[in-house]
Amino acid sequence: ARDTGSAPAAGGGEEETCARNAAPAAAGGAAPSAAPLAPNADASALRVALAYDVGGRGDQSFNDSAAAGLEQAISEIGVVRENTRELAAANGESEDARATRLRQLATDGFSPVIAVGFAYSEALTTIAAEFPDTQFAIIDSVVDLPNVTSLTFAAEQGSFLVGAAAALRTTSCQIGFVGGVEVPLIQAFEAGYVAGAKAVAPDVEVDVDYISPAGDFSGFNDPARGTEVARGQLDGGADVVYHAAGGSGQGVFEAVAAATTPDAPKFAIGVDSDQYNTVAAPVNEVIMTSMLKRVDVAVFNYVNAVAAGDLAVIPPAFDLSVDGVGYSTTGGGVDDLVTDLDAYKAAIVNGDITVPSTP
Amino acid sequence: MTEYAVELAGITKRFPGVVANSDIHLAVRRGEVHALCGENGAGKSTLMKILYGIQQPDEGTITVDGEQVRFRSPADAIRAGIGMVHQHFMLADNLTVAENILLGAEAQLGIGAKARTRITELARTVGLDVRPDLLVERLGVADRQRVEIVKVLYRGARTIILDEPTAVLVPQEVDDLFVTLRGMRAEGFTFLFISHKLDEVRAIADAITVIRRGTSVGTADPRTVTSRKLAEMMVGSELPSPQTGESTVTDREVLRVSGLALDSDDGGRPLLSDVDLVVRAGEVLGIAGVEGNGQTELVETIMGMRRAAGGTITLSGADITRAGTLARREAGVGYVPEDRTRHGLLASQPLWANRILGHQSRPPVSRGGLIDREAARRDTQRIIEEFDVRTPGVDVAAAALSGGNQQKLVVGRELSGEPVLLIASHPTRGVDVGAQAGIWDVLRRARADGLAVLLISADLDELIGLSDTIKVMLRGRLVADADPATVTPEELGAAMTGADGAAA
Amino acid sequence: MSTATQTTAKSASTVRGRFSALPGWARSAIVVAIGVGLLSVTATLTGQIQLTSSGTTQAAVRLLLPILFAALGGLWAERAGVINIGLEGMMILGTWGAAWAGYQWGPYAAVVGGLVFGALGGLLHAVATVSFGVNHIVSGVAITLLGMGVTKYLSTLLFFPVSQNPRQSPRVEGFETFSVQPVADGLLALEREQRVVLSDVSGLLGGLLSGLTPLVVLGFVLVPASYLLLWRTSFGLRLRSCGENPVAAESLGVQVYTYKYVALVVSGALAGIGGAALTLNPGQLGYLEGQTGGRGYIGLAAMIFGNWRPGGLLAGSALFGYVDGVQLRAGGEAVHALLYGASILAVGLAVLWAVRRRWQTALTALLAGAAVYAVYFSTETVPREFASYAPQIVTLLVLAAASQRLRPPAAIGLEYRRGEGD
Amino acid sequence: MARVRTALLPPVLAILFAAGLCAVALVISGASPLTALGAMVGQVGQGTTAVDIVNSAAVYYIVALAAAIGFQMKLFNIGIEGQYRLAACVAAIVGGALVLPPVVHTLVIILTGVLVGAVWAGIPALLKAYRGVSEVISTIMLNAVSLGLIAFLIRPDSFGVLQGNNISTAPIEPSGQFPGIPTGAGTIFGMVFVAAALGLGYWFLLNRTRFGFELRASGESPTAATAGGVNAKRMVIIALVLSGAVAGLAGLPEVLGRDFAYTLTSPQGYGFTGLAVALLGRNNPAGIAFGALLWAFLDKSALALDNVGVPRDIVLIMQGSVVLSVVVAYEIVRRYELAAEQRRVASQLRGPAIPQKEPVA
Ligand SMILES: Nc1ncnc2c1ncn2[C@@H]1O[C@H](COP(=O)(O)OP(=O)(O)OP(=O)(O)O)[C@@H](O)[C@H]1O
Ligand SMILES: Nc1ncnc2c1ncn2[C@@H]1O[C@H](COP(=O)(O)OP(=O)(O)OP(=O)(O)O)[C@@H](O)[C@H]1O
Ligand SMILES: [Mg+2]
Ligand SMILES: [Mg+2]
Repeated sequence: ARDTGSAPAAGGGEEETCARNAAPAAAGGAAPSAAPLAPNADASALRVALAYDVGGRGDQSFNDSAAAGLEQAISEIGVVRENTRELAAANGESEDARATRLRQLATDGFSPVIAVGFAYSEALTTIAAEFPDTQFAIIDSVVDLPNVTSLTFAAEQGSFLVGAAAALRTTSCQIGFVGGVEVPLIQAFEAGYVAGAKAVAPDVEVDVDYISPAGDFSGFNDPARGTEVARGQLDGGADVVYHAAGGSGQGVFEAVAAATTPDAPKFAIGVDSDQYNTVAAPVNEVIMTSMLKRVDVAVFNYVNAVAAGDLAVIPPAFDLSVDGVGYSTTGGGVDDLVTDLDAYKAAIVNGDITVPSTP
Repeated sequence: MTEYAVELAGITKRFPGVVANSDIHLAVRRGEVHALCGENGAGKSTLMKILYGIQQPDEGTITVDGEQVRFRSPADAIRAGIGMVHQHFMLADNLTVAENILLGAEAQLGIGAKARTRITELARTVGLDVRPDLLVERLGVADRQRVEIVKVLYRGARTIILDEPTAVLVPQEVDDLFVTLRGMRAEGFTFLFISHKLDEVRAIADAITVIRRGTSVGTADPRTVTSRKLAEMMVGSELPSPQTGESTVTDREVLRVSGLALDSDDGGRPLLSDVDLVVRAGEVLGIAGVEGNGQTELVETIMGMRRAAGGTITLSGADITRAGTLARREAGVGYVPEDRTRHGLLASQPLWANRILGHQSRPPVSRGGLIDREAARRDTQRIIEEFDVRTPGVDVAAAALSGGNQQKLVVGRELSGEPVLLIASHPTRGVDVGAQAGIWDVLRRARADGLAVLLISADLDELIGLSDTIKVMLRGRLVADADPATVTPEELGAAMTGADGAAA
Repeated sequence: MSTATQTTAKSASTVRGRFSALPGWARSAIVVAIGVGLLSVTATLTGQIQLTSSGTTQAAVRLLLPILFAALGGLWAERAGVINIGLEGMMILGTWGAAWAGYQWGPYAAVVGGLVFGALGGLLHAVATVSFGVNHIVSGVAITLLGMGVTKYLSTLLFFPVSQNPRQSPRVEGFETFSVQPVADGLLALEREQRVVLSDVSGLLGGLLSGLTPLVVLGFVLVPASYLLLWRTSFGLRLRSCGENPVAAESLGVQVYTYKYVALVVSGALAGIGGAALTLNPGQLGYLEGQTGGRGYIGLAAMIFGNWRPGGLLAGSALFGYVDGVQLRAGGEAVHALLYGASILAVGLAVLWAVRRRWQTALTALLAGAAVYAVYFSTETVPREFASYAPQIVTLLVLAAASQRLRPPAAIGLEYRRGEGD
Repeated sequence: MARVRTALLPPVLAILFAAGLCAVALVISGASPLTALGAMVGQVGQGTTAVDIVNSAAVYYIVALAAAIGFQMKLFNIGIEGQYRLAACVAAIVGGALVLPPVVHTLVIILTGVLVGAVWAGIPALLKAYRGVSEVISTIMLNAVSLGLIAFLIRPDSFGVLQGNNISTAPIEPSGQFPGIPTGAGTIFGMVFVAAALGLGYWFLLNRTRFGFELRASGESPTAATAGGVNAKRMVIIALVLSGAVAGLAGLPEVLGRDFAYTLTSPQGYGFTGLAVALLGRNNPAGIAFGALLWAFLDKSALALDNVGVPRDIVLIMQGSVVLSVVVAYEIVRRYELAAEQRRVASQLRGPAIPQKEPVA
């Protein structure tokens, strides 16, 4: 016989209703829609290079998002494809490999050179000093040098919104968070998510689990274990699961898809890019929204700013106010929540709510 | 049907550097026990391996029951009705008796109940009385031998090669074996029988072929030939014998073992219990015993390779019971192990490195924790000259030497550094006649110089010939003393099996 | 010179008596029953229901499956006398082969693809170790390196155009799951009733009978099948004889080289199916670079843990999968509860040994139990950093306590050359 | 002369064979092997690559020596990975916490690394000697456990310091750093010379000391070594602990010469490289040096392959096939030499067939 569905929630009792706070009354009712940082410039003379983190283009995560920014620059501001280069890091590689990669790009005359990922910070500190005439940017880290632009994200703010969405959606008053590796970067996602959920429903229970501890990066790359963590949360009664687990996220989606039934639907929340679009059907049906970390926006704006010769437009952090983070609506999973979410967004943007970035 | 069960003609087999068989002729009549005699390394086993299909001859033909055959593998030989009991047991310890027997012959009766019944039947004919599902590692030597014979019988062999089946048996067990063989001969089985014990050969064989240096030098009639004549055919000259000459025993105690006990690893019967013995300077103390009765363990306990459960060992008055092997060696114990490849040599290392083994903490080869390669080379050269080790130099790997020369090197090394006690375990096992005489000579000289020797040997003639005193070991105890001047090998054998009532 | 027979084993089992007089299946049943009872009691007393939930059992099954296949692969190789540390590499090859075949022709093809690719790795190991006498570990390390390189290379070549990702295959279709009805539903219903112990037992068993896939069934069938094949047929006898005493085997007409080749190809194939199990894992459904994450080595460890026997390696993989499942699903608190179970077990063993008058062992067990309980009592939870590696720690501890009774095949790792025996 | 030939011929053949294999793979994938080779060789002259190769080779040399010490006794210390990482982490913590005069500070850090490596390797050593646990399994398990331990130690509420999105240990003051040699293109780690000295020490220990003799004897034949007075248990423990102690140094060139802290992104995977390089160098110090350089060259110049559109993974295939073909080549040569030696011995002792009881295995 076929399985009719998932194992029953061991949590037992029928849905206790979750007391929910009203959404903050936003000044204008709707969130301010961010204007472009600067008008499009002509970037056809630029030679742009990207040094990806492990995974590189095609990782359906933030490397891909960075690539999308480059694509946008190619199509909108005239960057010539032949004048771009993309290199990717290998697993567990040493500092000097990262430095060599950046040096290669700088030596070959690329400027700007964009280092995708905080792992490049040490290497970039060295190389940027070696090539003072080259423009560099680094994502997810701060390097204090005149020719380096730091592109950081307020991931906690975006996570706050999807946390709020989860708390609004849950019927069991229990939601989950699956982190890939317990590093500060991912902990910011956790912190924002929990804060968002609690802001909506103070009683909501948030299961927080990580696949592997700091230093063991296998947690970003082990869907088989990711799926078990998510199943554990679902079996324990959670009905919305947010992942920040890189490649292991696939396992989370599969777990949610396997657990969902017409009368007891379960939901997943994607991360970094709009995963409703990148995850294969039919599994993507369970993705109610994705926390967007607009690396593409950052990359595009940065390239544009370099072309315009005005780096001052780059904000200290890409946050909600510039749409550097946000949430996706593809698939219509949060259509009914948009009003509330936008109210929270507005409250964050105008400073009524401050989102913590550590758990 | 021809009269010959097996005929080998013009067999030649070359190994790198060695011609093991050259133009050998051998004809075995059906229903006879045909003995094959020859000194170590004469090429007997090689010839038998060729007959059994393990090795292929370079030249020559094999004829079985009048038909010329070519054996590509043992499977072919088995199909032609030939079976072989090897010089070294070919048993897997961790498989059961039944599995060992059935291996390779599963096609006959399967591996189920039918096969078991057949095994039990065959076991009875050779006097094997153990459960078929017992692990072979639990069997004694004689039973292992029987398992080997059952293995051959199970395959329906009519011609059976027995390569030195008696080497590890005591006289009584040899007699039992011969009873079995005679019975089977009467049923029409043919045997090829190899042994170095010429009396045995004369007792059981119907015909003898002698091999020397790889060629067949002739046949002999066991009813008329004497052992001495046979030996001369084998060696081409007169046979040396182990004789001690006058006693050199002093009253200075070198080794005293009292109340020595050793537990077995698996909590079974103790391996040694209550062993007392004394060896004096200038004395050779011989230990007789069937293999597996604790001689190996005794030696290894005295060497410190096993930890005694009780009792004391004193060397020249100093208690060494708790000392490690190296400390004992430093205190003047030399050790010629029974298995030189396993315990005596580093096969792939050069001779000079082998000279260092066991002496790594002592001059001349080592000083202050550092190895002195030059000194080691020089001293190895000395051993080579003194002990007539035949080698092209000190830099060749030990594995490249022949067994006898390896053994001489080991003996030479163990007599270096002025030992006070030499423990010699089967010092001439697997050594050809010439080397044997050389080693006996060395032992005799060392004894005359006041060395105390503890000698273990399965060769009772050697034991009787060399020892000043003999003790008999049975089931981990010293059960009897014998005077080498008067005792016969048969009496010794009886004591070794407990047949004389000594093992009460 | 027969090197094989010289390795005498000393560790004959000393614990005998009525228990060991029982047939193997009965002994396993008793051990399993004790384990289930122990976990049920622990779950009840500590309130950690995840220890015995059906979900945990299913997680354990999914997690143990790749390890189990790898361990079976290790069994086949090592019973034929060849150390196979290349299992990891063969498994990697298997993940790739499974994904490649799977995305084109479906899950059954995926299994075959994994099998074939793994078998190729096994074949290479055979050529190196059997024909060229290369040190088994060297060859294993090289095969693992090659496995990583070849799959990366092939992925770039063949997956990238489809998935736009050189490190990942397109999604493959997985197996449908099924359950043994109506038993499974009955047990799950009982589990839901939350009755003391009873629900725990039914949770553990119910989990085993539901959420099955053909691959799970294959894995569990291969355990007894390997036993029957290796211990109850003449083929198995011959194969094992190559691991115990190849010289003797050869002298009885066994084609030792052939059997070693067969064993290694099967070994690689099994490891490859293990790779397929990862590819077809419901959470994964595809190839992902580095997805094996050392599971091949874990499989090897499970096999040694299981004393080179099918039942034992199942126990080893199950232990690993179960503890991993527990810690992934329920985190440090559940691992903490396992400490409680461990102290009960230690006390139980102490009593057992005291009855047998093995006073020293009993005392050691008692002290260990007390120490574990002290840790349990004085802490609230196991830090996540250690809980994550609970499976490894548990395996290590169990080995440290029990490994002296292990008995490897006598001729394992030894170089064997045709016609050079004596 | 013949000795040099038999030592050098196999690796050369093997490298050629492996290169050929990779060339075929490249051609299949539509890339030109010559372009790839040109890019890799050309890369050496670029930027700091030459210095990076030397620096990495030093690290590989150290891990490979650690592996080789085990191999001498047929012990497989798979745990080098965990040993060097844990050692580097703890040494960095200690180094960051202490304020000491220059040379002393560095020495304390190095000794800490050695000690931690030794202690961590001591666990499988004791388990092997007293409980008979295969070191292969126990070290595999301990590698995982060491990850957890490092994660625990480096937690911001233990000894870690948040550095943006990275976590690292407290930075080591200049007094604790190991000064390097600046060149026009990068700085050569000072610890490169420590690695070389280790190689000399390894050679001396193995070939000239009693301990080395006992180690090799135990590896060649445990039974003969025991009969020769070598304490097998002790040798197992010493060999593994020594291997761990050397492994404990492997992370330090980078910590003391470049990063001055241990971070989440500190490199991993040297343990496996160490095994492969030791196998490649056949446990001989000169051979290992050669293997380490080759490995480092392949690793570092592989970065250039991206620029010419050749899959970088070809280097992994090259590394795997080199290891395998080197040992196969040595095996073939060894067999040939052994037979030749037997022939030579026999012909020098002409006369009747030399009685040679034991066939040479
Ligand atoms: N630290 C070192 N770094 C590089 N090469 C070394 C080092 N120490 C020794 N060597 C070289 O290693 C090789 C081996 O030395 P040597 O010839 O003394 O070894 P051996 O005793 O014959 O041992 P083996 O048989 O193991 O080679 C020699 O070529 C020597 O010059
Ligand atoms: N596989 C082999 N490779 C090289 N030489 C061998 C091989 N087998 C045997 N020999 C050599 O061939 C010669 C004959 O050996 P064989 O074993 O036949 O002697 P044997 O007469 O049986 O001696 P023993 O009485 O000691 O058993 C010896 O010199 C031996 O070293
Ligand atoms: Mg949880
Ligand atoms: Mg012989």
